[in-house]
Amino acid sequence: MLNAFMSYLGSTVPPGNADNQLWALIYVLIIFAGVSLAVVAMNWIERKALAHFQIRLGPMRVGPHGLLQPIADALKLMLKEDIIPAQADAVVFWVAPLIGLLAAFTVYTVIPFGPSQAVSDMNIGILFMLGVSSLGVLGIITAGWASNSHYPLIGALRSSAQMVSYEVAMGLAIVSALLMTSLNRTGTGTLSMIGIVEAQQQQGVWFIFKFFPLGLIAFVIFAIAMIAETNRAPFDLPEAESELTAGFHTEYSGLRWSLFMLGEYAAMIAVSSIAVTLWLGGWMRPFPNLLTGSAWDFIFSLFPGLTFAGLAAIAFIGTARMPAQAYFRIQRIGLAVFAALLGLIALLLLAIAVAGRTNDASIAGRFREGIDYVYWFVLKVAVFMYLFIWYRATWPRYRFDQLMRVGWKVMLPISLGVLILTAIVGVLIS
Amino acid sequence: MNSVVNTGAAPVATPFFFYFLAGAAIVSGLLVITRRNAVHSALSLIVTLLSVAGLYLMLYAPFVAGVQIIVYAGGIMVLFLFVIMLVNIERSAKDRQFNRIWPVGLAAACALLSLFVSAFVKGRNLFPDRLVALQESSNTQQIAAMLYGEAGRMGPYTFAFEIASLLLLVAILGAVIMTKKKI
Amino acid sequence: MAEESKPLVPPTPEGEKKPAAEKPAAAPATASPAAPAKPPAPPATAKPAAPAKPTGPVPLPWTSPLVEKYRRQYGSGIDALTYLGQNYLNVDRSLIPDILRLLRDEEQFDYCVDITAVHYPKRERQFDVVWILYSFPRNERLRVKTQIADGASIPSVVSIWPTANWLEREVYDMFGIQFDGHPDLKRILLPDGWKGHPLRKDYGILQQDKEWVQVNLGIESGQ
Amino acid sequence: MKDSMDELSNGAVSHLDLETPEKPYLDANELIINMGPQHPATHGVLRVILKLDGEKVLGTECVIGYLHRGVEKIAENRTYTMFNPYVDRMDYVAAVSNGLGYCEAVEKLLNVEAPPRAQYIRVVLTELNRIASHQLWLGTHALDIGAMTPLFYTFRDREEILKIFERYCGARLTTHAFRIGGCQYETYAGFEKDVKNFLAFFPPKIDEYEALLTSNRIWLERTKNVGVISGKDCIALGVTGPVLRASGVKWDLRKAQPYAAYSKFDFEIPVGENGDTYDRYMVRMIEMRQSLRIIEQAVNGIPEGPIMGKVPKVIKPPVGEIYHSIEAPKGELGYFIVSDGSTQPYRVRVRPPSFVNLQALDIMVRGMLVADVVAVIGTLDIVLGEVDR
Repeated sequence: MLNAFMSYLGSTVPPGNADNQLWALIYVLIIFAGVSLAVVAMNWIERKALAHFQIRLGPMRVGPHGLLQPIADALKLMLKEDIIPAQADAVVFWVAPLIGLLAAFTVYTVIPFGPSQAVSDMNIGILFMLGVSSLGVLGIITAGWASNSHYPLIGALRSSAQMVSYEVAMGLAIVSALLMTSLNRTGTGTLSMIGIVEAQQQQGVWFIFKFFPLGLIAFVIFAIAMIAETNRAPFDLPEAESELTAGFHTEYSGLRWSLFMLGEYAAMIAVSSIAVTLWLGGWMRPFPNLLTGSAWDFIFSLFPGLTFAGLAAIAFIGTARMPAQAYFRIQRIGLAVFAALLGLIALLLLAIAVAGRTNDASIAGRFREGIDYVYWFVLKVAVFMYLFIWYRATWPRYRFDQLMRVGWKVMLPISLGVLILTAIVGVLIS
Repeated sequence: MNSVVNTGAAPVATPFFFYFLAGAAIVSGLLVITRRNAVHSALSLIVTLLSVAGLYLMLYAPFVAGVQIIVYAGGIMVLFLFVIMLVNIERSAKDRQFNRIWPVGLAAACALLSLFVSAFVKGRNLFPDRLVALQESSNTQQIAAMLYGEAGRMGPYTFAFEIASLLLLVAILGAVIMTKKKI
Repeated sequence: MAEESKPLVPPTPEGEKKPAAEKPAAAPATASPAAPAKPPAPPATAKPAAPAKPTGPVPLPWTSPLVEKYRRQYGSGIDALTYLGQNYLNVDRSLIPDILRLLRDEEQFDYCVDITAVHYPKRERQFDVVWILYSFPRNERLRVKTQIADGASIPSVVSIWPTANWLEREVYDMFGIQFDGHPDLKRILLPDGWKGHPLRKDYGILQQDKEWVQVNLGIESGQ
Repeated sequence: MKDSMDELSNGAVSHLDLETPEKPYLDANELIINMGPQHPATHGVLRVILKLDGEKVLGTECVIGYLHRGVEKIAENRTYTMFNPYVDRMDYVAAVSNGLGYCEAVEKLLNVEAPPRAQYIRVVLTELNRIASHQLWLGTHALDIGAMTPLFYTFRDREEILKIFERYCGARLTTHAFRIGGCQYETYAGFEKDVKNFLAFFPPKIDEYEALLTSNRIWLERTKNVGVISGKDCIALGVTGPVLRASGVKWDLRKAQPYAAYSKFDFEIPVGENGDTYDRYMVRMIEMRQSLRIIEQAVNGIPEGPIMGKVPKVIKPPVGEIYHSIEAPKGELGYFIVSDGSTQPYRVRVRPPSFVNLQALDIMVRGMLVADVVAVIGTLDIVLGEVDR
């Protein structure tokens, strides 16, 4: 059994395409758990980062520096009374959060964390992702309608108009990136997510820098549209707190509400992954074509371990800086254990990097390679996640007509122009 | 139905998925026309469209499946729901869904069914016995060749495609003129 | 008219003493004798002292071109006084809409600061209605007062100063004074079903409170 | 509701330019939305009934009174001194201003004046309070428009003012800082130093707020041409304070009819041009800076002397009535006090700026969007404690 798995680790095709449904299923579970964990972590990071933007501490009570806060939140949400309003359409009310959640998680089946670290390499990967993520809006609409209340209804109307509008600009920006994949000898591009990253590798440039500044503009359009798609500030009109109390999920509480949140954060990670895949070279480490050779490979493979070592160091410093009072003793111990855990992970990663430095065919080598891919991918996605928080702390909210105007009158023409220019430049060059 | 020849991956439980998707499409299709609540009908229609998209996938037409999801389930149905949500559901739910011309509708449905059956029976030898194994990776390209042509030649549907897009443009302009008093 | 209202406007100590004296009499009548003994106590002690010191500044007659002009026009219906440097007109009720409109249109009193009322239950015309006006061009304040009887109505000035809308509603809410021609005269601060008008001097707070707790909480008294 | 609005738009207020939004072309049902009294952006327990066409506001009706405590009735059952703390509870974010208005009104009725030292201390504290009030307004206003962070910045800096209040009189919010005839307390040792520290501390903080908002594109789009009201309409509706000044009327009671020691200080009245939300924002931001100017002059010139004027132990004004108003952070705050010669006021009428300003909400949001309603409620800077009293 172990050997079977290990053989798949070394396989060059994604699990779904590797003729082994069991392995694909396990992979799906791993990704599901990983994304859920990422959402939980994101929850904590957002609260802490937002708090620090706003000169406050954020959660500090549950666990050292509030580390256990997400768990406490999850428990609270699960134990809360599940309320379905009397006048609501119960079935639709019940289904709505699931639609959003399913749509957000289904996208992950095509996201490549590495050349073979994906559930499947679908031929129409990016198209599939666009389609599925466009289904997410159905969850919001049905939630807003089923609540049978005015605020959710207005929130739902806003979100459907918003998502449909921004999908257009988003799609055009994606197409201009897809055009770039066809700049090869055969002249055929690809819709496959893995193919897109490999095209960037072949052309030796991230698409964000391709045909400068065309790639950059397309990327910026996508980066704006993806905030609108995930209903985050400054485009968080569907749930605009100060206007619509909570928008489409005003009537939701407890577990159902947390499903919406889970879906929202999962969608955030998903769209960030798409941006990374399309423009930022996906799983590739910086300069894979320039800084070649096993020495460079080794240096870059140290990064995951060093990152965790850095995190462990921060945690240790935090432990040392805790007030030396009896009240904080448990928190101190907890933070120290957490730091030690991070340190252990760092050691493990470094050990793998060192063990796998020579032989790429060995198990350690495969592990090292896989960790490398996932690390760089996650790092790039994490930058986007941080940006999401930063935007939220900085900007006021757009008004609905302004949002529409930006979507249709600014983003759409620009993305169309970029698409046409990209096509022209591409034809001229090839 | 397990007649699909495959080059790369071996699909799992193909008959199961076929019957599952077909059943889902039929049941939800029936729900579309029987539900009194328009939103429920629309949601059922979305299930139908998704099931059909699944069937396209089984026919090795992933591009069509993807477009089906994006355009119909994601785009058009959202707009449908958008409109339906504003309709007074309570009133429309009370209206009789099957009005007096239902015999005409039934007759039309029967005629259509018999047309399908006769086409299937008479043209039996026109349908391939088994699906030709399509190169999955070239599916998208083949569609492009059909629609836009290849290597300087017009494809068989280029003209129709362009005409259709012109028609849509006219529809867009019409919608703008209808809703805006002054442009 | 003027002779009748004149003694009422700068309320004489005698006239003023009565409401104060009336209060302790009214409260025990409405509330239980034991509980409300305290609140009315201070006025009871203050009462003998009040008439003993009728000193202090007295409202003086006030003349100005403005007053002369309107007095010529309307005769004795207008009484102009000044107290502590603040001018006010005491106007007969029948002249109210005209005077106020002229004050805005001719004298540039373009800003109606406030509308309020004062209740003197012992008087024949129980209510003083007060308009506090201000003129931006003249940087000058002016109060216009009139006296009306309980149940009598008074013309609304919403058409003169739109700001009067809510202010008149509040006066109606608190005193029960009707404003004729007000677009939407209903209670503003108190709930629609409220009984009585609280700023009238004969409004029993304790009585009202007791009734409320008896009906809504089912207890004898909340005090 | 409909009747009242029709009345408003026809004849009754003919000189007010009340434009009725054009009828929707497609037949759409009007949506009635009940905003409040439990709503994150209504600054308390304001309830606004919105009549919407889609997102467009066709009309509003304010339902107020949820916080009504009968302050005016309470006054009739308390002595003049006993009533003094109650006024702090009206506009609870500008308690010092409330107290100043009340004390000055009673002093006027008594025909006494507070000694110069008290006057200066009053000015310092009142202007500090104006800054605190504007800070609270800025934070909540920005939060309503979706910018979370300024709220925390303003609260951090407001803390410095509240600390001064706390050291001066022991209370942070409902200060009860003044007495009839002067000040409640002599300044504590280091009062002047604290105030001067604040004078040095605060200007960079205003710059910080402005860096976040003033030239922020989204902020500009959300506030420019939103909730426009002309100076004429402001006057007709009795709107005062920064809202009036942002509409181009240069009128500030501190200059027009100076009270306390304001005539001795040199400061400017900021005036806007368009009367939109952005102008009101700018006017208040400049007002904070001007308040700093006043505080600086006042704190440097606090004279020596007593802090209490010659006021009898038992306050018993002669029979008469008085109206006195001051420029509170939100507009003209007036007290109309009728005395019957006893120790209790016969009638105290408060002319609350928030109450009168709130009336302008309807014409400011007609034809705008739901999001603008929130912005306009924020920009009017109402405190429900004062609206409902």
